[in-house]
Amino acid sequence: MDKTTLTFEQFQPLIARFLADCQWFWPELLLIVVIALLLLSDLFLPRSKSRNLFFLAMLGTVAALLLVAWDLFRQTHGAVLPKGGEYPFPYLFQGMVIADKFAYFCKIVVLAGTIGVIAMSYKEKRFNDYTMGEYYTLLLSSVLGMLLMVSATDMLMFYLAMELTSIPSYLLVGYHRDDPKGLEASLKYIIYGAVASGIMIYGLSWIYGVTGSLKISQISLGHFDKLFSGLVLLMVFAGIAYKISTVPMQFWVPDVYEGAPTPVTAFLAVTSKAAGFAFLLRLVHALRVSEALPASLPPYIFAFAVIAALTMTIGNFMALNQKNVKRLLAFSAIAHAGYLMMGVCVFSDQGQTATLFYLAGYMLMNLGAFYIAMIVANATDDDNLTGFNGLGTSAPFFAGSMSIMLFSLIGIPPTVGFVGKFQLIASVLSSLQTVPGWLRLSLILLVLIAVLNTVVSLYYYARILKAMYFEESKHPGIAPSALNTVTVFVLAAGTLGLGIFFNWLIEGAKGTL
Amino acid sequence: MLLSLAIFLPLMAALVILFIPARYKQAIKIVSLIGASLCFYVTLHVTGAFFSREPGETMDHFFDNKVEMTLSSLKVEEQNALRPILAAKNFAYPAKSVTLTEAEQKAIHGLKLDHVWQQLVEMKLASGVPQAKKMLMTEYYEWIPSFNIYYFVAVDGLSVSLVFLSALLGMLCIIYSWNIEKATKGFFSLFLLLISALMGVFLSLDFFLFYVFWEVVLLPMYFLIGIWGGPRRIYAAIKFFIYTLIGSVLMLVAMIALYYFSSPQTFNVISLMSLAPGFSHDFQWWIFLALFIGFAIKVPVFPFHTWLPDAHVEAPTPVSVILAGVLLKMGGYGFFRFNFPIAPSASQDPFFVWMLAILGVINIVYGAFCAMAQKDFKSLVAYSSISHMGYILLGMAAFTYASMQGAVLQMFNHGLSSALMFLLVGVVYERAHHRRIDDFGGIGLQMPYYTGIAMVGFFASLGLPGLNGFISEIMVFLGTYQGFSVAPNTDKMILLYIALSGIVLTAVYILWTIQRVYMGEVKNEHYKEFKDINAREAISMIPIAILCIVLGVFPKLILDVLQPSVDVIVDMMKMLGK
Amino acid sequence: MDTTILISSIILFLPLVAFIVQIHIGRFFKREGDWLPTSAVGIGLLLSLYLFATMLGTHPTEHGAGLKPVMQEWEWIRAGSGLGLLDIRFGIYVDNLTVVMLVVVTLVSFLVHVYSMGYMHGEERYNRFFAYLGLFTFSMLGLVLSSNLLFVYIFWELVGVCSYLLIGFYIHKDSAAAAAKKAFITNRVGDLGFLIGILITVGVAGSTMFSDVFASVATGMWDNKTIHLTSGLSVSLLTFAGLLMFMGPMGKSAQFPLHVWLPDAMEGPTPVSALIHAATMVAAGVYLVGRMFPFFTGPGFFQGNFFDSPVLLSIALIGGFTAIMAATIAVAQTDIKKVLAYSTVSQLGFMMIGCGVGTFAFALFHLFTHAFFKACLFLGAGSVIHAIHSQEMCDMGGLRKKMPVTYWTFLISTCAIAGVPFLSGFYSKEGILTQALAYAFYHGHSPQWFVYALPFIFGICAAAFTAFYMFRIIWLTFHGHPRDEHKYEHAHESHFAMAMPLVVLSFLAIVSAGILPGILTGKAKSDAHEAKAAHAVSEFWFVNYISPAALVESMPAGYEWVGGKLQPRTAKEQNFLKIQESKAVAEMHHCHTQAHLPTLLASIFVASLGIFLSWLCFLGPWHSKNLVRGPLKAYHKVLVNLYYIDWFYLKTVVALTYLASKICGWFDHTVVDFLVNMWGWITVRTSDVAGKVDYYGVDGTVRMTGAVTLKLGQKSVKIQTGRVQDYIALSLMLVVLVLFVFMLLV
Amino acid sequence: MNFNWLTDIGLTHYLTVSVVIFSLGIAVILAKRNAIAILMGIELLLNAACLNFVAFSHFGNGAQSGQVVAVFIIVIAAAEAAVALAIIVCVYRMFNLIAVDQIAKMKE
Repeated sequence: MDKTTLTFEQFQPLIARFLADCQWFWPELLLIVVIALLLLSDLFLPRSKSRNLFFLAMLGTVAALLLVAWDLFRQTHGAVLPKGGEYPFPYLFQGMVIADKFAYFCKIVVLAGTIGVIAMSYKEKRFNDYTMGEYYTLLLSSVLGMLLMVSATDMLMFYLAMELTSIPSYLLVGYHRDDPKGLEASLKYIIYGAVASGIMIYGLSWIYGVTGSLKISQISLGHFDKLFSGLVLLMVFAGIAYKISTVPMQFWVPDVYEGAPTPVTAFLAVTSKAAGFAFLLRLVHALRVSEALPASLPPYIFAFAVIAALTMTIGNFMALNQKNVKRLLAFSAIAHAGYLMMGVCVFSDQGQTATLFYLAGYMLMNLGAFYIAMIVANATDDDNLTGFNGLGTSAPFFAGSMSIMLFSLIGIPPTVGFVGKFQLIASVLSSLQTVPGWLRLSLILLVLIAVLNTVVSLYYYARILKAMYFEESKHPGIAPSALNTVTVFVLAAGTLGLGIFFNWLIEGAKGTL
Repeated sequence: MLLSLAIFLPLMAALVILFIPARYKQAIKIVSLIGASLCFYVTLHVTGAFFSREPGETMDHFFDNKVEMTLSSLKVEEQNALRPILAAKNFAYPAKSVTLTEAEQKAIHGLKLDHVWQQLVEMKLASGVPQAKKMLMTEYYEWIPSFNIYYFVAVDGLSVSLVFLSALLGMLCIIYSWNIEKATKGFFSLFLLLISALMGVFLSLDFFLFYVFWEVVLLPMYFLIGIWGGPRRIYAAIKFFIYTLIGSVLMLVAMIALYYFSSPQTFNVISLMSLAPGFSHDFQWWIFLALFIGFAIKVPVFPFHTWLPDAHVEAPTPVSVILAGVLLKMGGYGFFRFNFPIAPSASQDPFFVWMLAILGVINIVYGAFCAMAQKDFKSLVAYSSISHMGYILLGMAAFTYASMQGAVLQMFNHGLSSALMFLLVGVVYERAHHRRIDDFGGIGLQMPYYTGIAMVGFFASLGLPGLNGFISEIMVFLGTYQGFSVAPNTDKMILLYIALSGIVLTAVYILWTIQRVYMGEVKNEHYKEFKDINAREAISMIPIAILCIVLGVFPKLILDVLQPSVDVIVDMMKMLGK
Repeated sequence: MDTTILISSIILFLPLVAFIVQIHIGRFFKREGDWLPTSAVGIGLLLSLYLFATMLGTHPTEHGAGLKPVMQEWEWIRAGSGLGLLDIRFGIYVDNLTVVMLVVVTLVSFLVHVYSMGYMHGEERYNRFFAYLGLFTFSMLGLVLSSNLLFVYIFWELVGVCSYLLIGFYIHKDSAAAAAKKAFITNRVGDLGFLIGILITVGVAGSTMFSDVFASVATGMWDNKTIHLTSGLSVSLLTFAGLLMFMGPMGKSAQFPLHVWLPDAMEGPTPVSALIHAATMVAAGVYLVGRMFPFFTGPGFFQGNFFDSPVLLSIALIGGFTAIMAATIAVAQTDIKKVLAYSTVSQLGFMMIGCGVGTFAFALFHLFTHAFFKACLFLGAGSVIHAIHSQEMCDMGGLRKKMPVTYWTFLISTCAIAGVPFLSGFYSKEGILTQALAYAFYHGHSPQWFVYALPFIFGICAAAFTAFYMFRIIWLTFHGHPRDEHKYEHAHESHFAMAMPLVVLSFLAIVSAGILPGILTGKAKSDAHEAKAAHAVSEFWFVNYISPAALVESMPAGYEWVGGKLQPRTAKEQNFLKIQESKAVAEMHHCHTQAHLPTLLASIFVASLGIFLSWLCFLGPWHSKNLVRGPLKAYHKVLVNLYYIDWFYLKTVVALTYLASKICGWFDHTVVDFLVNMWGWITVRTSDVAGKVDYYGVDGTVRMTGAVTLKLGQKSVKIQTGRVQDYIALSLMLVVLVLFVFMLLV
Repeated sequence: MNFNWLTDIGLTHYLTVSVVIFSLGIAVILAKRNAIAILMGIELLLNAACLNFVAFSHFGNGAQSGQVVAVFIIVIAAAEAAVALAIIVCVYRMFNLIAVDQIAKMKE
């Protein structure tokens, strides 16, 4: 077994390259430091003070976000780039991780979402009697996992990143130890998640076996038997689908979203979905670029289109009769995953920019919706829709911003939701010209299904509007708090503003191609 | 600058109102009145341009200068790269498509001038279109370059009448709703938002901008009906919302398909008109159908009309005045601005001509019969609106100068007469707090001055000569007869005769209502002490009544405004027809 | 601006100004502003009399006596250009016929204004009544003066609305409201036909001007155009348009199928009945037939042959049948105003016979004379009603001594209408009957000669019945012993304001045809010889001025667009508007002279028979034997129920419309209301109950789609069982499903 | 040269064994009611994947990275097991039963 053993000389350039690569890894490193600090501080701080660990966590995330922005700025303005090693610059650490514009865009989205989630966690009433140290540690480690997942170009790295994201979130879901719903949710979540990642890694093993390497760019299953390549890719997709909650693996979503504390639900709904879609987009891009598959793309397009259609329809129809607000927003999250899948399924650059744009927009509006749902739940201790009754009169600001969020979720023009959905439909319609005949019909059908789902979705979103504005009932009113008002204002202004001046975001998303 | 002012003035007033604390009700009302009247004042200026000798720069000059300006702002070598290519292309009216050869593509891409080229082509195409010669006060700013979306706003005869109508009715409704006490701040800000969205719909010429304003109209209406409405208001509000949303999502798909299938991909409606003949017939067919359904729901055409009676019965009076007066015209306006110019060969397709004619006749006759069967005063007026909108469809099916102009005039006239009728119903509702027609009686004696105006309102909608309803009806009939006596569609003449029976049916249900409400014995004592209309109601009703009479006696006033822009649509179609 | 045009526009717009001022601030003037409209119409009357005098005074040229027609036009609606041009112009056209009609309208309207000052004194909405009268006069004058068929239609409808307002004046009376509605809707049905006629004419002639319409008939634009209604039957377009256009006059002048509104219109105050149902509104129909006579006759008109047009034949038959039917009904009525109403319908039938058989001149002459004595009758009846406060003849009786002035004026007018010789009614009715008999002789040899004889037969019988029921009124109201003592004491002669019009009208009833022709004809004959007038000069002044030739020949050429401005068309020689002599004219002249004597004798005999019979039944020996209960019971019952026509309409047309509206209302509410009714909580709860299929049926397709969607939503949520293992199983199943789909396609 | 299935253990044998283990894992997860049994099933899945990686890295032309992945999988399996057991303990303390199909209060 004469596998080459590396001599020190050969080893030295690798270390140099490794150290150079670390220059581009600051946000993640900073997070690791913050996580460590959080763990340590938890030991010293008394239970009552653990709440203000919030500031440390928030500081860390904001710093990470700034670092990402700084890296992006540096990269485009002639910073010294690490050389040597078989993988050119954007690939760091032997091609495991990449630091291209796509990764930076997604990192910004993930980190921005996390800032919102952290703000929510600070205000969540039920966290008052829990030590928050572990909470923030788990949260930030999960975020670290997402940052890696977003920039992973190696299937192994993706698997590790997914596990690093999932495992802390299992615990986060069950953080309220004395809440039966929470525990039940986390039990289901861990079992379901473990099975999904098990299936995925099994699929990956087959891909590794057949192609010899786990690098995404080398995945080419074109010349294999159709059944085998279809099954293997589907098993891998099963793992990703669990993360982004589309059709085959979306059954866990309602129970976990309802059971988990609201900040964690928001975290799962927004950031982990964004990371999942980011990797799926990268995978789809790799499949499209590697010449092995382009000839046989249409069946994949059709398969993803079917998945998109099924996800949308199931999400919207199941949401029709929901009483619990979080469960309703869970199904709406599934539905939105369906809309996002529409962008992915066309395998085109236009599709990718549309999906990224919608991810950013979705983060804003969904975070806002969950935030206000949490505030209302805190004020009225009633998780159901009836909690919203009479909000219009008692808290007009929050009711107004909730309406903006809901209109954006439905896809009514002046909001970012509409612009996102407009681009998704545009990407599907623009791909009509380059697609064979039989597929053109099914894509038109997909667009019609999406359009009809918008109308169906109007019904259950409008039920919240009905509760807020048309029901005459005594609403206790919401305790004024600076953080709440500021965050909700930022989110609402973002949703509305992006609805009108969204050209810069499109350019940003286009830049990631 | 005038048009943007007209659109955003009410919006600014709405924002100002948001900052006034809710308890200063009077201040809120005054601010909203100022906002609405300012907007009306600006609209008067805009309409004035159409009557003055030198109406100002038309759109084709505007675009020619803009093309020169953008070209001169480029660097020299870019200019002499672009000018020859620009000169080579053909931008005359039915310029089916403008494509670049491989070499030109590379050259432009090399100089990173793609976006500028796209803008130049769009402007050249737009200035070639005959309709551009009739458009005034053009404003053209870049909004979203990556999707070639521009803030493109202009006005011509067709839109100025509807803009004037919405500004006038907006102001009058604000005066009329002076006594709204429930959440006045919310009511007035939503109402002003509604007015500015309506102005936007009628003035915008970029499909995306039009669609944004089209949907923005939906939001305030949902809340206005839902919060301040009658007993079944929630049902009516959601029904209205869902109906219109179905229509507008179909429009969204059509809009995007148009964007991707037009060769220099554009949302600019005017340049789409120039590219429209290039689309294949069945593509135009599907686009026409999608747009038709979207607009038909708003007009309301027969199968999609069931939201209108519910929305009207439940909406508060000022809202249902705006709903009947202006919102129904958005659909009609859409046909003239989008359906015909952008899908020309599909609009001559016998299937659609038959469909328009038949649906128009059904609207007239079925609407009249349903109106007869109504117990509620407001739903009777709602069904009469459905019946009157049938004339517009008939006019469009005939597609002659007179019938098209009659249809456009019918939109304006029906706006006035139905707004007046709803105000009348509102006045009676405020006193009697119910709208069951059979329980009224003998109001004529109690409130003579009110009954006088009511007579003008009801007889205007009856189509009595000397009032505005008659002018548009007679033009539609004359035009349709001319249209249907020509070879291809002579067998539609029977439809015209059935439609003509409409004038008798309208007379029946209106006179029957007048008899039951205004004439006869006073049924219950409570009505004895009804006071006649007070200042607030009078101010909001009398201008409309005067307009009805003036336009009835002297229609030249508005026909000179409408004629150039409606005739140009028909000429464009005829030019393509050959 | 020509002087006659200026004068006529003043006559036209004065009442309109009076209406506008009166309606707004009338009640603040003294005597509630009744003097304003009256003076406006008075000035109008004076100006019309001035025009009338100029007409009579003009020297008869070879074109014919009377004014030289003048026209002035202004632009109203322009749409489109080139082939699709629609150009409607408002215009005033004045010729002999217009001047005569101006006089009739303004005179009667003025007298009614004066009369209603007295009659309506103390009424609640007094000023508003005078405002409506002003508007009515304006629209009537507009109708007569306009040069454009469409504007005739516009003023036609305005007159309809004024009659609606006036009939419904007693706003608190339910019956008045119903009558007003009935009048307007029946008129509207007539107008529908008129409108379709106009549409067809515009389609063929290209414009609505009278000159262009007649030109199109003359130059043969209508010749080969036919319209095939059902598979077999195809009718010439001109006849079809003519019949449709005649529907307008049928509605307005209450001819047979559309006459049901006139008796109910008696709900309005009596001056209104007099104004509307004696002189003016009903005359509009006859005026239109007169004005459009060349159109109704067709191309034959320009060869002088007015006797072969199917349209005119049907006009004559309808007119005849209306005359006889209305006359018979009048016999059985007890309400004095109802009798007069039916007598008007019958007299209008007469005029239609006149037009139908070809002498529209005598028809208009009869209109002219009828206006006066019928107005006098109505106003007389009004003063009787005003005196004894009841319209039923059974309350009256023996009022002769109490109300001498009313009695004598009433008697004169009754003789005039009954056709007693040497009174105006006799001459005009006799003229029509002679022409009807001549028409019968002219078509004597054709196979269906009986059909052509019908107008004359109807005419004679109607004349008989007219005499009978008119004198019945005289006997029942003025003679015999008073049936109601209380009312008899109370009766008194009406004061001057009401009596003066009666006297004037009765004087005109005598003079308007009888003596006048004697004076004028003499002069007319001499002038004619001097000017070698080609047309036969008849002894009646009226006929010289209103002849077919005068109607058409010197019609001005109208206006045209020259460089965006309206200029009068250069009067190039319009030879096609001349009436060439032809064989038919000579033949008819022969029949006419042949028919002259027999009709004279027949009409005198018939009139006296009618008078004698009515004396016999109501004052003479048969007075006691109440015939009504006895042998004539069945006929009486039929007549009282107005031949059950009203009942028939109620059962068919009205019931059908009501039923149709009920069906549409239900259909709309349940079946078509198919919006996605997701909001219906009720549907969610009840839809759970299996087997509720009927509920969906009733609930309408909308609510069903709504309910189905909700049901779907409910059922699909059930797969979230809450157990993790089910989730994993389902997921794996879905993975396999997607794989299967993927395999299926590739 | 004859290739005797029984004697020459090749790549296919490992793959068949891993497929068998994988399907057993799935069967256990779906069949057992006890949460801990399900955990065992999950472990089986991960081990099957591990086996595959090692087999491919040995027989396949790939570099030794297969075994590196196997090590990672083992580590992650351990982490997952730890967290799962922690949650199961809490669940037991709350519901004092860990029959997965009974802990299902949150449904439709």
